[in-house]
Amino acid sequence: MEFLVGHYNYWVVVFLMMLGFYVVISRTHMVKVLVGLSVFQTSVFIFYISLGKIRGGTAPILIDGPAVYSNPLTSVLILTAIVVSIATTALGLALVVRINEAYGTVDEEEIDAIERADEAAVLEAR
Amino acid sequence: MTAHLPVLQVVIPLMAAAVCAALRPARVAWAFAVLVSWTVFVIAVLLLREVLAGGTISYEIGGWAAPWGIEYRIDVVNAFVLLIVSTVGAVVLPYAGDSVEREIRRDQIPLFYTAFLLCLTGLLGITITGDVFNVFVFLEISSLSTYTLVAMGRERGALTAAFRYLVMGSVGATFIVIGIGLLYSVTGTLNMVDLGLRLSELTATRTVPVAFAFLTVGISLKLALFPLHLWLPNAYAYAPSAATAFIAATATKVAVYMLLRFFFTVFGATFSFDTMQLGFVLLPLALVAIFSMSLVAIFQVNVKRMLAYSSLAQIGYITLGISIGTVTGLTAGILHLFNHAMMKAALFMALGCVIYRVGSIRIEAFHGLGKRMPLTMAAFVVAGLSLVGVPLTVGFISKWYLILAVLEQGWWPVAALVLFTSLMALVYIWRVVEAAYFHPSPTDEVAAAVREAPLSLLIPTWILVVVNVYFGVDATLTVEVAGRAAEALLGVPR
Amino acid sequence: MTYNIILRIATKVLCPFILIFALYVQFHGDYGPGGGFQAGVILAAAFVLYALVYGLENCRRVLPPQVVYACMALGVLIYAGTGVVSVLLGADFLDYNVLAHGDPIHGQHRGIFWVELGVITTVFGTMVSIFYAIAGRKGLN
Amino acid sequence: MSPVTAVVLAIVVPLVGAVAIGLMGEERANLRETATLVSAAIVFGLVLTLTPQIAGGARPELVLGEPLPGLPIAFEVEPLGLIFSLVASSLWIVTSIYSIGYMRGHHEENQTRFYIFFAIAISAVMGVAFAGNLFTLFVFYEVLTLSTFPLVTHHGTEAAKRGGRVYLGLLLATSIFLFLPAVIWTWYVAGTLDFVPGGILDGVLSPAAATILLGLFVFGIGKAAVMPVHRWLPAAMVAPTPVSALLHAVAVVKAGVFAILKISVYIFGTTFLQDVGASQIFAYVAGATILLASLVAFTKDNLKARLAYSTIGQLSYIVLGAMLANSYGIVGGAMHIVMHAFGKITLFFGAGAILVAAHRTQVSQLDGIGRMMPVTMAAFLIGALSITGLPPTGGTWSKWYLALGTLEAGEPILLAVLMLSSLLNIGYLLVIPARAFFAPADPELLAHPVREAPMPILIAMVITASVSIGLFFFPDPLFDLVRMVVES
Repeated sequence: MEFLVGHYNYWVVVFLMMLGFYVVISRTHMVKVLVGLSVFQTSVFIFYISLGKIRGGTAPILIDGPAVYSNPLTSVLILTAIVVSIATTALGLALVVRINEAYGTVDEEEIDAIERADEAAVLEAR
Repeated sequence: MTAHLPVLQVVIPLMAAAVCAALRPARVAWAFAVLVSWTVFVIAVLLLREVLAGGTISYEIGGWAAPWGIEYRIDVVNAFVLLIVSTVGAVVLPYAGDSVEREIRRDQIPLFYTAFLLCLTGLLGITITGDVFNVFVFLEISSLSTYTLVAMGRERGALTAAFRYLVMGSVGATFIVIGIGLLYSVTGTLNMVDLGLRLSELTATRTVPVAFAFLTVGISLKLALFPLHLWLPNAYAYAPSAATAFIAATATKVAVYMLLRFFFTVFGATFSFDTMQLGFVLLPLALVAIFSMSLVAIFQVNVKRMLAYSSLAQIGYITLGISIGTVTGLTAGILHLFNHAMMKAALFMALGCVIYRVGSIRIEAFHGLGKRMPLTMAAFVVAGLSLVGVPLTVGFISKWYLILAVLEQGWWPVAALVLFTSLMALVYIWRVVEAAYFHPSPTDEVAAAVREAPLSLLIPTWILVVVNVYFGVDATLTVEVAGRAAEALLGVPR
Repeated sequence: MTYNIILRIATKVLCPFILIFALYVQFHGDYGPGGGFQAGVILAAAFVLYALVYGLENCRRVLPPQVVYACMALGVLIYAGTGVVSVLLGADFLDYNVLAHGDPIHGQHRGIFWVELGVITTVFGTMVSIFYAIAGRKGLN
Repeated sequence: MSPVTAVVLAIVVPLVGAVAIGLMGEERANLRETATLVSAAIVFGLVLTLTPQIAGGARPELVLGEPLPGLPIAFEVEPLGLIFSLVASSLWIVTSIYSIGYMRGHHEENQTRFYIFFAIAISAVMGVAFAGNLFTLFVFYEVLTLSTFPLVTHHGTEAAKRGGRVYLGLLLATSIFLFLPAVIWTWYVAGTLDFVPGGILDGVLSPAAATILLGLFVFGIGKAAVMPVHRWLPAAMVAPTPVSALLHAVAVVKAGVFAILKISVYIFGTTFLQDVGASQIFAYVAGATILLASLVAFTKDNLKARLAYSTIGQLSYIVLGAMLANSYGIVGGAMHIVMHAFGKITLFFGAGAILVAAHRTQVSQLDGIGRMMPVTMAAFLIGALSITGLPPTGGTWSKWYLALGTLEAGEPILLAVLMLSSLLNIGYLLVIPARAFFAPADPELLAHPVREAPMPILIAMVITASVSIGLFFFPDPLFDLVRMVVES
């Protein structure tokens, strides 16, 4: 029980991570894949931040007298990672928009079908 | 100023990328990017010289001392990789000028160079930094710009290829972050050397093997190691020629470098190879990659995709060298890092010439090109022979060391497989050669108009071909550097 | 939303405050929670809100895309430029101590100020340009 | 001129010649042919200047560069290499003369390309001949394979493509798959690849390992065409006749057997081979190849194909000599390189002459043709005699020593093989000129009489045929050189 409750932050992280990862690999709709990817990445952010958090610790700002600080570094790192994640999601969405314009669909299986038809047409033409 | 070379190596292309976005017309942006790539190349050469003469260089960003601040740390290993990346950049960018104009919409061209320079920044950054989180940041810079480059390809397939690459790449990068986080949680440091010291004292913790596993899988995804390679063939096939030449020659190489860094500097060879038995994981994967990807390459009709599969096989050779875990094995791996970068860049650039004139890279498009584009096809043949591993080319040097390393272990069947797959490389290269030299040209007007590619494309291609031959005839430098790099990684005193 | 008067007025009232808040977050970043990332996003939010209510065209007139793109590049240049200046002054890259002559603490302040300025510029530019790029496509409006 | 300079020039001059040929191009065909002949003459002259020095015991050495640390591209001239280079360079002149007649008479396309790659191939042959270590030999061996590929596929037809594929595939496959590992293995156990009299492997290899390694070499050197890696040779018959002459008499196949001789003498060392008995099994393989190739040659009606199988058999004579690993065997093998070169090139020249003048390719079409082409068929007869090993031709001597070699090794079976094979040679080779002169003429031939081949072709044939006869009467200089190999 101690194991389960004491590491509850890990359970949250693992649950979100698996959830996101499952969506990434199981969905064919591209937007859903991106959603899954975001959840997957977010789980890592929580993981990092919970690493640095000390129960009862304050923000690491200089005050008089001794104090318990949470580790600020993990938050700083994750700030960077969040920016990266936003950039990835944005780029992904931009690609999805253009894919929609090019193929008329954002479903990977349908796109594969279109590609196969194209290839067959090329072979036919020869 | 020489003291600041390490940071300039990264900052110059970074700032240049920002400037490049604002430059119009496209030609100006191109000229600027070329200038930058040459500067970067010169810096890499100076750094390598300095490292060879004076040993490891350490540079502290912001004046914060090493374990706390971000440190740029350059030893023989990454100086060599820096040289590989910047050489390819310096050769491909001049080539890009004409090639890109043919393949990318005019108003997007400055953006192309911006993405290109950002990619260069990211790859150089991954290589130069001594801080594991910094590795992730630069990794994402290079990956995001690579996705953009791939998406700029002419066909709509480029978009799906880029999207899939993005998803796979992000998953890989996230795995790497998880691994780094776990390492940080047990050691409280992000500096590679510091991590290496502290991890060597930690033995009985479950976190370290988990971190090792996450990092291995994450990097293998970026490396396109079988069976995590599915994103690569389409990404290479659909990207614009100049981008393919650059990415194929550098991106996976830098991923290999990351693998080396984490296995040997951070975790240490003892942990990686004795505790985690890495060799037994990598070796079968590498062998399967070498064989199956060579086999798949033989049956491709799209020559660019064929070379992409061949790249996957070549990555197998590199990981094979690493998985042996001896000095000779690592030397072979690192040597092939350089050699494969040179031959693949040359091959993809030759393909770019064909796209420029013919517009297609399906195997039928090569019919009769031996006569119409003699110099391009000659470049393709020489670089292709290098890929096969014919003597007097760099490919032979790689094969020689790889087989030597395998024989040292007494693994006869592996040596046989390596040799057999060289023959498979011969088969797929020869399909193109036969199409070019023995099939008559099509007689329609389009084909009749095909001429030799312009000099602006041919000269950079041939520079790489000459490099292929030069370092095949006199490999003293590359072998020496690769050998020293291997010794440095394994901590063998010299 | 052209005729929704409450939203229009509310936006008109809110936008200046959002802008001010962004600047507060930016400049208070030296002393308390805050900084360029957050400020940049808040700044961008003001324009996104404006565009949502008053239409993309009006927003583009206020904030032309070229300016947005320039911001993205400019911010990177400011950031890296700060580092280059410290190199030129003889210290390591991004070593702020030398930025104010002989006064390291003051130098740190200056360094952080410029770096954060670079960050807000880029983040703002990026956010708005993502919005422009995706919102401005044909067939989506 | 210092001998070292001569060595370098012998390799470089053909390359320079290739460039010059390329510059002349199709438009200035006469100048182009002059360039070929001049560079051929220069190379032969250079090799000739080396001859007295080598015979006097000098061994000029030269290091060109170090592709891999400890593995230089190095040259060292010794008698065996000198013999090979003499044969190759002298026959390059003759083949060039012949090619001019053949290519023009046959109105071939892409003649410039032909002469360029011909010159490059000769340069590679010189590299093989003068190689100072196994690595250098391997490198030039591969260059030779690649540079002759465009010659084999010269016609560019579907058949040429197929032949070329087999040619390149088999030669590269064996060299990469067997030869290269053998080289690396040698380097791994011996720590050197230098050619040292007495060998470098003594004491570092067990008998079983030595046998395997020797096997890798014998079959890895595909150019020696030991069965079952002989298939490339008939496949390469699609090439124009001068190429066949070059490939089957001089450059390619001789590079193969030369490499095997060199390896057995300077890498393994004959003493080591005899002590561990590693080579005996391959002597039998060579013997089997001799017999089988002769039998297959019987079944071939196509003249060039018959000659190809004859070549396979004759090459195995040389391999057999090397594998006997005693002084008679080595002497016989080395001499047979020369004898077979002149004999076989005469035969191929003859085949080409018949093709150019009479447009005939099958043996069965040649009845009575000797009366219309007397010079050609006379030369053919001399070539056939030399290959069979009958006086008054040079082939007599090499077969004589080979037979002595089998006796010394105590291998009566192999002696029987040699004798039987000579009988078979008479059956499939000598029968051709015999029928050409004495059989009643083909009715079609009477209806459309043919004339002698063009003059350059005849000149070339007469030269090579007379050398074959000359070698019977004056074998001493050659014998002295060969003896140095054995005694060193």
